[in-house]
Amino acid sequence: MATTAGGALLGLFQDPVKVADAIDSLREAGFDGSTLKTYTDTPYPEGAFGEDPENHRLYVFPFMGALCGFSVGLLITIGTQMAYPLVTGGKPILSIPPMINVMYEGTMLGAILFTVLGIIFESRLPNFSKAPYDPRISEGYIGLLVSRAEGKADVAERAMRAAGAVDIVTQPGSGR
Amino acid sequence: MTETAHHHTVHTPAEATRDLLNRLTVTGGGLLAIILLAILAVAGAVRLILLAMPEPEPPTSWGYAVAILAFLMSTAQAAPILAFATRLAKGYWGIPLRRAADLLGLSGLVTTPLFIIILFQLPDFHGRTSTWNDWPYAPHLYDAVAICLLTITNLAIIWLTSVPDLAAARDTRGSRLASFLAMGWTGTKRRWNILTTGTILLGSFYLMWFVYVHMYLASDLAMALVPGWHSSIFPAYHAVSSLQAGAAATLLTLLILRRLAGLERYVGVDPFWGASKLLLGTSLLFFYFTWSEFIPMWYGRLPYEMNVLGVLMFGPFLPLFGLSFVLNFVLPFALLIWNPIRKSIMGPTFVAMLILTGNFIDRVRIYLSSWSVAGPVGMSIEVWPPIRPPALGDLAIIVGALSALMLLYLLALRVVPPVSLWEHKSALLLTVERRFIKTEVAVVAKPR
Amino acid sequence: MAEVAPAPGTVQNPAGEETHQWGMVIDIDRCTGCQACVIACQSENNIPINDERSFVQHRAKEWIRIERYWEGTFPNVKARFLPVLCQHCQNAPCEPVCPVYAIYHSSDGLNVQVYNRCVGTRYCGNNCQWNVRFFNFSENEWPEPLGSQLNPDVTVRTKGLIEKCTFCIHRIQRGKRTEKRNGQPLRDGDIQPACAQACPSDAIVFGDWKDSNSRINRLARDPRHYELLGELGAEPVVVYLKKVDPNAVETAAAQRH
Amino acid sequence: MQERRELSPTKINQDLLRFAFHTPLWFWIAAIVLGCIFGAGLVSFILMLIFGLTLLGYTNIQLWGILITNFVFWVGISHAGVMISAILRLTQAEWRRPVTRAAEVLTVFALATAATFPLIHTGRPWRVPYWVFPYDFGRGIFPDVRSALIWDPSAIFTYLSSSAMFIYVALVPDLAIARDQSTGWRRQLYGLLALGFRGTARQWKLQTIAGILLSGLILPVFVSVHSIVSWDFAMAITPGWHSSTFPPYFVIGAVHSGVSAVATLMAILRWIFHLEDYITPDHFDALGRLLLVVVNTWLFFFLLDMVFGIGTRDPNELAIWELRIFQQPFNVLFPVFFITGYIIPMGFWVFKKVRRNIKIMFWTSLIANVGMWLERYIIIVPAVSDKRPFTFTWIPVYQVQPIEVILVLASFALVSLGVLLFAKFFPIIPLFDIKEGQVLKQEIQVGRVRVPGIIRE
Repeated sequence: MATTAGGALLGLFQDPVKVADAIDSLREAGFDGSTLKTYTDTPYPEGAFGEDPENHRLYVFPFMGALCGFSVGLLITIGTQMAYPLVTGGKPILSIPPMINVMYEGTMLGAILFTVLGIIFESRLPNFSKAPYDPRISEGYIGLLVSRAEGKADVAERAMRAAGAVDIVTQPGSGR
Repeated sequence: MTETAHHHTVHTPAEATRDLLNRLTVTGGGLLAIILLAILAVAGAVRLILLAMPEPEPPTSWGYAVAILAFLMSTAQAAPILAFATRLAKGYWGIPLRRAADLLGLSGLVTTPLFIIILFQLPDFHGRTSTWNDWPYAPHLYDAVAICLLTITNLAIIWLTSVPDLAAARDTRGSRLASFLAMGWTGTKRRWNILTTGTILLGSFYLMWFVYVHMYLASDLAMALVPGWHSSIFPAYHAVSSLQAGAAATLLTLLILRRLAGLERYVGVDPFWGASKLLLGTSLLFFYFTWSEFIPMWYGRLPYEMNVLGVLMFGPFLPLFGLSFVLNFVLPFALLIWNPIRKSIMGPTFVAMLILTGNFIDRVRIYLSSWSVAGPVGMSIEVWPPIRPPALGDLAIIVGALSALMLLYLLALRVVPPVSLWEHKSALLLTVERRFIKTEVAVVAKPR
Repeated sequence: MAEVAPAPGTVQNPAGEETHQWGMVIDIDRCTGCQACVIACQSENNIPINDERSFVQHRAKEWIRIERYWEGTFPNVKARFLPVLCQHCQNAPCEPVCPVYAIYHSSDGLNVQVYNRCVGTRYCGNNCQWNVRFFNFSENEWPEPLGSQLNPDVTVRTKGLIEKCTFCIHRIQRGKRTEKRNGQPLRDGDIQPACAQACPSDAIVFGDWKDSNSRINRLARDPRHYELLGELGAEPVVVYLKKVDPNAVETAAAQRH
Repeated sequence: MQERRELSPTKINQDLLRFAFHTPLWFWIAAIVLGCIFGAGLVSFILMLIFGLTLLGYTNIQLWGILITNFVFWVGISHAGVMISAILRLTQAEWRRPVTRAAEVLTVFALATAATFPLIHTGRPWRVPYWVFPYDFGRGIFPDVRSALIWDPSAIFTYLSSSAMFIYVALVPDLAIARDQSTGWRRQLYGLLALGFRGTARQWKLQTIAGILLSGLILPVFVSVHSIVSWDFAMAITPGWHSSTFPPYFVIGAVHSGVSAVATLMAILRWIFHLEDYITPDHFDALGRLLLVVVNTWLFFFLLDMVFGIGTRDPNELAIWELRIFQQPFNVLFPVFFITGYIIPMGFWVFKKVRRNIKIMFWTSLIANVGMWLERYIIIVPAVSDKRPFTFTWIPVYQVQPIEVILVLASFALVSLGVLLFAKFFPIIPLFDIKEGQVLKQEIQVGRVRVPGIIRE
């Protein structure tokens, strides 16, 4: 049967256990774990389908962000006080305690901003891919995407149907 | 599906009962320790009486005695609140540390007499700005009553939460004392309900008395003695830093029990992991409250408040302030933001030791300084008092108080098991590891 | 600070060491409460006329005002008067709370309000314990022909900003200019704000704390000296001299028994 | 402790996306009414621009009043979001699932509304840029970081942008669901916003971590915001304001009013969107128990502030407290505030029956917020109306002008309108979170009874 350019096809399941079985049999059929992706409409406990473990470097981002935010805060607070050296209330020209308040906010803003960017980046978004997709996934169906299946498409399809796929989608998704 | 008990403890309730109850026998080393501690405690008590009885010495010589009092009240006597919190939140992770924390409350038996003695060393309150506007018998009567209630409440908690274990001891080992204390307990449904509700009620009472006592410990034994010091956040700071130190004290005790009493099967990494999050949060709160006290004074530049800053933070006591700031906030924060450190047994315990040290230094800073200026009454302090190094007598009191606490603890461990047996069993019932599709997950059930 | 005079050193001057530290001494004993200073200030500094409505609304603007206190009970009742104006504190509470540097402490010890920069958060007004800062709730207007007698040296403030006593800074500036032009230093009393100039009983004296034998320094050595709300540690540069109570001894004795 | 309901994903989609796809008549009516009230506020702001602040009831020493009170009130409400979602996420409280997003949305709109008040409250709003940003390098005119009014915008900006980003991150999966369920321009819009999210294992893993991590990061911001707001007052040496306990006192008060506001909001959502299956009495029970802890902590700090304020025996401080409690008009407001702010909530919420009765919870939480609004008024207004004893400043009557009332009402309208519009275009209840709860729920057999349990990672 005709598969998409990427040679990807998507199996739709209703029972999570069957997805796990499908992944097993696909592995036996010689599909590398990295080519198998599950689509769900809600998080399942990690490794529930026996998929490959995902590792990420999200924890680096907040620290980078905090560093940037802190230095920006430092620059602004020191800069404004130094560039316009006026005495107010007999306080020193470079008053540390007020700076700490502002720098704190800067640090936290940087950390959070970078974390959000990190989340989007690490989840590989935005990604308007043309790989097969089916709206039914948002209704509780579980999709199993087999990518790079050129030539072995029918093998994959048979494996998934055997495992209990209710449907196989091959036409490319709309991207969005 | 296969079900196995969670909590690193692959054993049946019956095993746990037998195992834990067999630890209630006195060993040789234990006896030796008890005798040694008793001697030290008596020495401390003698020194204290000498200091108080013949002709009371001036307040300035009481700084360290007050400091150790505040230290015990902020660490050991704060621990039961941790147990209460985990009971209130139905947090299973806290079960292994509840008994250890509750027993630390026995320090009330040490602090109560100490507190009352010290109350009568207070200089005349007339002309000082205290929250008691010359009430009759203030503050002595009310503070004394409050701390007595605190201690009694804790004893009640210890008794109530150990009744089922005592009953078990009665049934399995036929211990006389246990059977007397168990008061004929049998685990009927009604009694279990009373037990659980009563524990929560007593816990909330304990929290209330704790906050009240610390409010007046801070205001009568410290703030009232320093002219111009009325920062309304200080009592809250005192209570919060005490919660931090209380959690720390619990962890340290828990580790020692784990090692000495061989509780590896019962005390896993969970209590340390869970409590480490509390330590992290409270160390942030430590900074928050310190900062909130400092910055209005610094900003307002009112002469008498600058004076207070000088006496407490930036005068001769700066080293102590800086040290406690590092030990109570900087290091705990820097260490505990890392999950690998949090999710270990040694990591949180190490941080706990830092915090305990820091808390002691902090209490010395607060009370030594404020009792050193206790003399003159007026809006201004001519000279910021210097740090007085502890004399031998002070050390005797400090060591005596600590060893008295340990003594009580050891004695208590002869009567009740170091881990709350019945709560441990309930956890065995309600947490299981289960197979979910392809992976092992922990399932936690919380009865309504 | 020294006995009375605020030590100039307490304020760092980025603009370098200043030769002047302006200040004022007000002798309550001499004050008759005649309000001449108030009127002089009003006309000198283009302060709008306070009509009845503005008083009712508590929005009257008096850069210098006469506080009046009644002592004793009728019939033997005494009136005490206390002229209050901006104290130009060296640790002014109003200064650091301004988010836009609209208030700063000038190098010659003045608490300067920069009308251009003021956005009108009014925090300074909240934090001034002497209540000498005034907010322009609406545009200032003068009934004709008073509009044509406005002082050209002083700006007319628009609505929505805070204004206050400047120690007649325009006169100080003029004095400095003449000092520069003539080359010889100012003599004590060359510069006089409107209130001091107008005071018939010479109760208000303006001068330079740096000039050790200026009149204010001499007057301030008087044991009667005190600072208004001095306990706040704001270090005002305005020094008051207590009222002499002719029958203080009797009252003291009365209090003792 | 969740009531167990079997909800199929399809049903969840239909229930929670219905309002986003279909527009009932009442929406138009509500939107127009709220819009009109907001318009009135806009008009009165323009009047203030033209005639100056003479339209307000302020006096020469009563320089701050209702508008600042309202600012503090809304900042307080804005603490609902993080309180609920962050703390409950960190403690893995199961009942958080339907509550979080509504709370966060309330945060954002309340905070945005709050932020407008100091600006329209200034004498010359058109010069506000001088205040908030160091932009005028040419003339070297910068904000003065020594002022608490600079810490304030920085904190609010941080909090506002953080919680907005937080909402978006947690919204992406639901946008994906909405994309799949919708057609036409909606599909295009949601598809664009969803960034092509498809729910791979990796994406879900990061989504889960994001919830925890961002919560942990926003919590310190959340505490700092209201502390800094409180320092707007505590930094002043004005008696009654210069109190070091203000930061925690304000924060816990904010949590009190914020969580009460969430309870009110949940009740409203439940009624107008018929979410009986999602927002159950259990949630109000849990909210009520949380509020019990909060309200008593609040009482502790309130007493600290009062006891140690009076304990100073400083005559001016005492005068302020006397004014706050015994003098006109506060001798009326103070009891009202304490009864509505503490006694009524405490008295009602201790009873489980009441906590599980949604009507009563709605009204009591509303009343609690009346009390908290008055609390701010009583903290802020008296302190400046009698700062120091001068004859010039005998306590002036602060007559609240209609325009101030209109502005306050407009602020309420603005927040409600914002939440309503958000709910119109996006799911206000997180679908994927509800579905996760359905997936993770388990049971443990103990003897005869099956105890409801949940999977914990």
